Amino acid sequence: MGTDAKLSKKDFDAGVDVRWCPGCGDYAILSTVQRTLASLGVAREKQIFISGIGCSSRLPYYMNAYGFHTIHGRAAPIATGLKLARPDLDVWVITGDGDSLSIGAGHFLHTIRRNVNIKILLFNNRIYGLTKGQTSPTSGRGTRTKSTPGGSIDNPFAPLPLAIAAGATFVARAVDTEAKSLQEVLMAAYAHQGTAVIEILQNCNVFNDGVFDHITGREIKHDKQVQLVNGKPLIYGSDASMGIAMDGLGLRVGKIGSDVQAALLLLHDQAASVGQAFAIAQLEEPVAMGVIRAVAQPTYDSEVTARRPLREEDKSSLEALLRGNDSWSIGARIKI
Amino acid sequence: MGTDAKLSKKDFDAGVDVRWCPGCGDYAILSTVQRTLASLGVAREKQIFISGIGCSSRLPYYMNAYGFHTIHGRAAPIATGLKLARPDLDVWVITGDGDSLSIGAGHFLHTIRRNVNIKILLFNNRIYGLTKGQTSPTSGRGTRTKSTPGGSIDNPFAPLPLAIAAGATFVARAVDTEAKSLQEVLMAAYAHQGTAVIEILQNCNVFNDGVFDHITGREIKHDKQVQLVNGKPLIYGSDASMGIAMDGLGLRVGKIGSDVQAALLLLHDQAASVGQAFAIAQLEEPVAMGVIRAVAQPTYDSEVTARRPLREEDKSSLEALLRGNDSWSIGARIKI
Amino acid sequence: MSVQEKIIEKVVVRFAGDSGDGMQLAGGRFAADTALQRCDLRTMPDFPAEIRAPAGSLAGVSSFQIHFASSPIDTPGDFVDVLVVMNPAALKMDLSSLRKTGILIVNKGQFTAKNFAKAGYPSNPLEDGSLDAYEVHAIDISVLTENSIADLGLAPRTVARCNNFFALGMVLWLYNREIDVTLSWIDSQFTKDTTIRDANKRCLAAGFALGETAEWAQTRFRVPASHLPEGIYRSLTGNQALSLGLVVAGRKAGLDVFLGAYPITPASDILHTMAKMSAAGVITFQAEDEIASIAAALGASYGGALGVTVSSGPGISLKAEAMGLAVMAELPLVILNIQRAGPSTGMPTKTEQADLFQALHGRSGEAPVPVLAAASPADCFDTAIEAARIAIKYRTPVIVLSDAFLANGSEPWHVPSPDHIAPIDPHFCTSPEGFAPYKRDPGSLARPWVRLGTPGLEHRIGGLEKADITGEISYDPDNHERMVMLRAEKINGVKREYGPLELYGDPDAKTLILGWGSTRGAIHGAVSELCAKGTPVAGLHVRHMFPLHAELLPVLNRFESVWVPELNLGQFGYVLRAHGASHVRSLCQIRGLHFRVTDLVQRIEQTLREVQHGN
Amino acid sequence: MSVQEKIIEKVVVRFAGDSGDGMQLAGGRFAADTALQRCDLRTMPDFPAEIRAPAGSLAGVSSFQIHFASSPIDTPGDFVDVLVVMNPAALKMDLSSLRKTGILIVNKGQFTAKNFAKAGYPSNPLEDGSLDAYEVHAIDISVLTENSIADLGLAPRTVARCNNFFALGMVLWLYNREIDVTLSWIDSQFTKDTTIRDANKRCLAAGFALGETAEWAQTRFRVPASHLPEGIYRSLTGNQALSLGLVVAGRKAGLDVFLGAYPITPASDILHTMAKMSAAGVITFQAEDEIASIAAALGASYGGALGVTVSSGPGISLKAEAMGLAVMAELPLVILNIQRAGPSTGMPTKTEQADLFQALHGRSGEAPVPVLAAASPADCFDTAIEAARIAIKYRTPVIVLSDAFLANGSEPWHVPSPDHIAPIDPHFCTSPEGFAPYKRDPGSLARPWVRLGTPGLEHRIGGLEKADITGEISYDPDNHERMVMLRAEKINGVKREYGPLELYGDPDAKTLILGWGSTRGAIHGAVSELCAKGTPVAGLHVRHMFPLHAELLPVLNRFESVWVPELNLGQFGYVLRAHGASHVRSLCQIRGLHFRVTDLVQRIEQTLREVQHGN
Ligand SMILES: Cc1ncc(C[n+]2csc(CCOP(=O)(O)OP(=O)(O)O)c2C)c(N)n1
Ligand SMILES: Cc1ncc(C[n+]2csc(CCOP(=O)(O)OP(=O)(O)O)c2C)c(N)n1
Ligand code: SF4
Ligand code: SF4
Ligand SMILES: [Mg+2]
Ligand SMILES: [Mg+2]
Repeated sequence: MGTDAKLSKKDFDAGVDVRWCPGCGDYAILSTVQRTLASLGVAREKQIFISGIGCSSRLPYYMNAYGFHTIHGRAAPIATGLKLARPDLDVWVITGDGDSLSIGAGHFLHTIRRNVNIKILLFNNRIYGLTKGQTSPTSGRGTRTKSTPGGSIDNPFAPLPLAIAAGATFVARAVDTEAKSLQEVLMAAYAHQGTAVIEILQNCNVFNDGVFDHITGREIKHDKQVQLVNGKPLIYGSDASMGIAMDGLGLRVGKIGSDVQAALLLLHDQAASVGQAFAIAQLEEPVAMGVIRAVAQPTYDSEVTARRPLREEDKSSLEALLRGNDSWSIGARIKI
Repeated sequence: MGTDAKLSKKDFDAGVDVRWCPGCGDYAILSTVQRTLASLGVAREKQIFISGIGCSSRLPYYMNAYGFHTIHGRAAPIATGLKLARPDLDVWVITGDGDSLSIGAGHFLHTIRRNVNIKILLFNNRIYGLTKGQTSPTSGRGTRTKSTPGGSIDNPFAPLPLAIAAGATFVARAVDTEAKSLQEVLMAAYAHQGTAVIEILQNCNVFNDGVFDHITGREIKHDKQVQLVNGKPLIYGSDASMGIAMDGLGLRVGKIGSDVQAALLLLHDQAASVGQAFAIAQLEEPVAMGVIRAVAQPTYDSEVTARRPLREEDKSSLEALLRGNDSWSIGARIKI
Repeated sequence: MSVQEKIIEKVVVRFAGDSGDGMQLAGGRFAADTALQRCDLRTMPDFPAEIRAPAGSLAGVSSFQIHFASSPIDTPGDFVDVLVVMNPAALKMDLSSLRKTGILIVNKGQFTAKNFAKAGYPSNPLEDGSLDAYEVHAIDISVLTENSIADLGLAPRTVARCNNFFALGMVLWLYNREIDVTLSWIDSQFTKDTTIRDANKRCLAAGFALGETAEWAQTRFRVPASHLPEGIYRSLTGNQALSLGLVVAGRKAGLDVFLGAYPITPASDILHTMAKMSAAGVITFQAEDEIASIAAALGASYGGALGVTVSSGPGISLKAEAMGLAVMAELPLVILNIQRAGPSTGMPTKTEQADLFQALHGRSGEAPVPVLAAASPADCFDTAIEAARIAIKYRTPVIVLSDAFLANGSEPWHVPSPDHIAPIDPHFCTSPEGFAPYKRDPGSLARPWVRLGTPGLEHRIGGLEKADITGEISYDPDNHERMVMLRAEKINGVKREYGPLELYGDPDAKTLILGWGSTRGAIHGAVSELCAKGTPVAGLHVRHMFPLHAELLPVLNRFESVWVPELNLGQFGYVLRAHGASHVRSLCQIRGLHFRVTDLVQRIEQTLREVQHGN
Repeated sequence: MSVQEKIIEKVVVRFAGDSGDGMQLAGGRFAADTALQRCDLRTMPDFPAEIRAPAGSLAGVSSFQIHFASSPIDTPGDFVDVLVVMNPAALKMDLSSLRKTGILIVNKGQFTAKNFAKAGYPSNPLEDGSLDAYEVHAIDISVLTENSIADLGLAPRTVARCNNFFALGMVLWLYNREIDVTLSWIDSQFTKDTTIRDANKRCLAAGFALGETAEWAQTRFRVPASHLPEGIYRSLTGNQALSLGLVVAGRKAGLDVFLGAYPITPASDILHTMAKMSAAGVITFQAEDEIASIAAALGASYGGALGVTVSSGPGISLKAEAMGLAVMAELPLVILNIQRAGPSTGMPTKTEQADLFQALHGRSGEAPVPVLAAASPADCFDTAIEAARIAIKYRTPVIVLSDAFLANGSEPWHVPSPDHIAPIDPHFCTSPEGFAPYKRDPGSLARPWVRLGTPGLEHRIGGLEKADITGEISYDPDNHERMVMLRAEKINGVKREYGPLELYGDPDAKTLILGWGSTRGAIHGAVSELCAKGTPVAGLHVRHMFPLHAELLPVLNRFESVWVPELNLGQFGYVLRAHGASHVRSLCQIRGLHFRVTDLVQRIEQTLREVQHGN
């Protein structure tokens, strides 16, 4: 299968039974991922999906591509090794909030700081789905689950600000069922050279149903989300009457004209300072959607590759390697 | 030993041979820690030092207090368990940049987000000392070590911005040999309720000698550091001519009067927004020293404690527990 | 009235349906009612693998089996006498467990073309003669349920959720029970939505009434009460029993119990259960991973609490390094491994005993750790207490092996009086006089345990080799050898705590069937059956996997053959041979399922024949 | 001239001093010169524990031992003939290794009151008669060094750093060498600072000249060349040899070699060595921890490279879960464990063989993995290649056991011609025809390995149990049992790759001394000595710890007694008994040190006596 053939979503469908709960947000994500790959027209055999463990991490089984469903929390380093050994492949990491932010938090952040050219799709449902509903590191305080019958006392991680603090070169956010914007974000991530972190707000209708309703609900979403467009001011609201401006080292959100001045609205800049990206990623109302940050930096894999002989004939001679610098010969001195 | 007796540094000296390399910055830190405890007048038997593995992690052996030199990267969760079980004790974590930011990165950040009331002293020498000099997660790009003969291609972590992004309620920075300011920071950390993260710039004179000279050098330190004082403007320089002001969502550094206006200098506020703390923690020239952030938030251990019967007699009856809600008796029905 | 009543001694019933069909609930309530009949019983739930598969699919089938009897029983039963299936997928998955001529109750309402397709049936199995060997009762439970509550105005989805109570009513009728107990249970549970409460009650009654009116079965059965000793009973799963045991141990030792855990199937329920016990003084900590969870538990133990951690195979692997530290630090710690089928992620909901090797040997260096294995759900309680007792007395991590079969299975448990459980003395060192961190008790070889905060006993410990007595860091070769030996000897001494070994079956037989862990019931059943059939074999059950009971090898050597049925490739057999019992041989099964007594009987008979014919 | 010359067959020299004294360098150069004399040799560096202790302290002593001879030798030597000590602490630590009447060269300049205190000497050992048993040469090396280079204007610290070259000069003189080789080596090394270069050269010459002028010793020795086969040689440590072996294996297979590592003593040097090999196509990745390092290696293997990871005991524990995944995914992976003394952090710089259990059994579930153990520094090369060959052919993780003794010790290595090393066929599956991810090769039972990026072969794998052939997720009991068996059978089949077993010593003896791993040299030495003394014993060395050689048990059963000297509490003995060789018994030592041949000889003789007297 070359990259030329016209591809459809179905070309990326592995054709096996999908085993998520009916109504799970993962279905919508799967379908958008398949559609995105088709529209990118990429070669199927070059797409590699690496996942950890969790409901989300089942996704690779459903992709007609290469896939490896690995162990809990370790998808990022497995993907790193793969990408370093095989820079010619496109490597996607599929992970959940537990997988990448609990057991896998260290790997997640180290991968980001190295800027390995892999795409991390973080399905954030703020719960451990697969183990039937315990708090995850993104669950809000007070969340009652089987493991926290009295309500959780943990403060949640905010995945994207954390990624930015770790040096992320690309971070974005999208909603499971908003296929169009999710696809846009995926395309931007694919185009980016370096680690791309995409937080996808995903509804687990069995163990955490409606946890994002206050953000994604059909009626309110325009008032609770701001869609980021590079170079455009941060305006939102069903009537576009709300805006976001700088306020000290943070952001002020309010009615344009009264709370914030139209002229002072912040223009979105994906390559702005870390501070700006951090502030936007942190917004809780409205929540920023789309590409928050995208900056060009050398990738880890490209630097590894640059130091390697890539053709067989450029590799140093085995003979010289075996002899080293300190060999001698019985018979005559060769070199000392 | 009660808290009343007048204590001296020597009271906290375990009196065993100290085994760091001659000239190592760890000596100065040890001495300041001992002096600080003495001046705090705390009960020796309530001071518990938990460390991971690394040169820095040897410190507990030298403290006349309780100490546990554990395994690489896991001091923070060990300290967490200890503090939850024994909220009456003062728990100190001694760790290195490798210990807490490489293998222990996940634990470090999770401890911070929970705001467990422990004090983390992070000895940052930007190298693995104990294993004889490999890059650590804080080593700069290009650092040549045994493991990176061609120069490191990893982007370093900035420990304090990362801690802030994880929700840290207290972060501070100090220099190994600056006993006075280190002591001030340690006292503030001790007073703080919650996880305190103190980054101590520490010179490893054997494997990374002088890595902080450009910040801590005697001649230049006033020009390369800004000492934070709560409520006071950010002014620095040997002649106090330099200042720091807000600039968009970041900071501008420059000559007061010409580059930055005196009136607009940022006033340091330990309880300012996360954005402000993040920006200050990120400063590279000058580097911010002292307490960057200190905000009051419920601690994890206090919330755990609040849910527990603390007196033996308040605990639910064992008999009732064993019977549960669904027992029956052979003889007569008791309860179904 | 043509319905007959028949007294029977034991019976196995299984409810099977889609995950959404509430089979666990129906089975659980039937078990509760059975317990009140004072029957002995064992249950075995079987959940679908990990996630909720689409309704009607094979992967989504959930079942609950209960074996009950008027005499003592060992297992949840090999073959099912009465199988209730709520859809074709359940029939497909569970039919093989139904004994020939067994009763099959089918919810005909779900036997639709769509569901046949999902279950992979080419045609309707109710009509193609494939079920002729069974007593089939095909009843449209779906429609009957609908009819019973049509007037309540519930959504069709909610109506369907009542099917299970209808089926439960039918089975209660079949076993000659009353429905009052279940009705009041429904009252107590569904307090929020009274419509749903009423719907469930009506369906239960309707299912029961169906027997009275339609007389769908020719015979009703009655299983008389068994002769359980007087006392208070409750039904307990292995995971509940471990939790309770640990809490009791903590209280008996005057120690807080600290559980560090990270969720994993089939161990998570221990976290869930203990999280509800904070009123009893338990602290639970859901850590960021398995390493942090054992680390936190060890930190708690260091502080003077009883640290406990729990996981399943892959998570236990991650704890190995910290266990090594606990060995070196000589601190109490209880590690629960609720085994599942491996390797790697394996089959997370299925049972296996293949982590014995890991428990015994899965650490670096010479790091001996006592290992106990629980034999039944209720035995988990005693095992947990014994593990804590050893951990505290010997200042050592102790591993407890349970498995998915015990974790979720239940049996009636004679609730002990807390007063009858011996106290545990943590024996904290409190006086600086003569104190040294590694000065051992001459009897147990345990080192002193200091409650942090005790003035005058400040000291430092760590993972580096320590000098004998002083506990200082030491690289001295002689000291290292001495310390390695001392640690080994200390753990070896744990065996002095064990009670006597108890042979059963025919102790004079030439062949010994040796079991360990969760297979006790099945092996006991097989040995009894063989003896009853005139094939003399002896039985022996091992709880103490390490160190071995001092009498074990002498006992084994008294037999010509020793066979170890185990759910792995022969791990305990290997261990016993290594310890010198070279005639031990394993009878292995590794199917993610528990032994069936019948299979074991056959295997043993066959092996006996082989041995007699010398091959 | 009164200096005598004496020809001797073998000698053991040790340089000992403070960490700052450059003993490793002096020893290393002496070894290099010795190699050029074509002697057979073994070296054994001994570093201080972990951190640089204060100058002059016992903890700061660093030493380098070299055994060289005109005949083949096995070990770095039991007892030292010539001991050079640069300060009192070195004397205190190392004197016990010097044989009575041995030569002791002492840097008198450091024998000061302050240094006696640091070393814990109440009085000057040079003056209290305690050294009377030795031939003591107390020379003020410090002052002589100073005098030699006084005119260069170097700082006192820098001057002191030249002491080692002075001492080296003395020893070169003592063994009748020239200094030209070392002088040109100095030229090649100290190119940046010519003053230091010159200082070192002058001190070397001055130390050498001291013999000529002061005639401090009565006798000079000459060890003639040994009869090593013709060819090119180099001196190689075990860590270097493992690195080279893996690179060669990769090239022979046409695969990139990817090393995922996290620093840990004594394994870090493998990362350091391979990091310098990027020109040879090696990728090294210093990961954030051990788990990430094995994960990355597995990811590389998944992509079609040869994934390698390395650590020591505690770090290997952390890799267990990922190894289980590799077992399930059936991908090649080489795992190097450079063992150190445990448990836990233990004694990181000391040697031990106590991770065998962990290698064999330290994973959850039934997860068999081939385990090889290297026998000598040079043998590490062959072992690495064999491990890679097995990993690639059988699509399996393979564990290689080395240890601190091999890691840092060196011996002359006859450099092979790359052409004489057999190629390895990775046998990638390239054609969609008949492809199924778990369709096995009927011979090796290996599954297909697909180089990612191959069109038409897209497929998914993972850690859940897989259906035979298709590799789809399966919870089927029969399938699970089949897959567990297939994996076991595949690994068991690896034994068909092994060469024949080779008995040495007296093959007709009643007693077999069986060794494994790094103790080969000492055991070989002991067996030879016993045979020479008229005590017939046979010797056998095992590289393949799992699966065992098909002939091993039959061979063991030919002997009345089989004794396994091992640096642990008897792990391989346990394993052999478990496999049916019930007469195997271990001779254990667990002191962080290697066996001495003399100790072994005594132990074996004593055990023979015990057996003869039946106790
Ligand atoms: C080592 C290990 N620990 C624990 C588990 C159990 N486990 C499986 S998935 C999971 C968490 C899943 O949460 P998340 O990553 O948020 O995924 P989701 O199911 O919500 O998509 C856990 C704890 C495991 N499989 N392996
Ligand atoms: C599990 C494990 N992995 C690796 C090591 C080896 N190790 C010991 S300390 C260390 C890093 C030390 O670096 P850092 O924390 O920065 O401490 P420093 O020595 O610089 O103070 C490493 C990798 C170990 N002891 N345990
Ligand atoms: S448990 Fe939640 S996340 Fe998992 S499949 Fe079901 S709905 Fe989706
Ligand atoms: S190696 Fe570096 S950090 Fe360690 S003791 Fe020596 S100087 Fe200090
Ligand atoms: Mg989740
Ligand atoms: Mg460091």
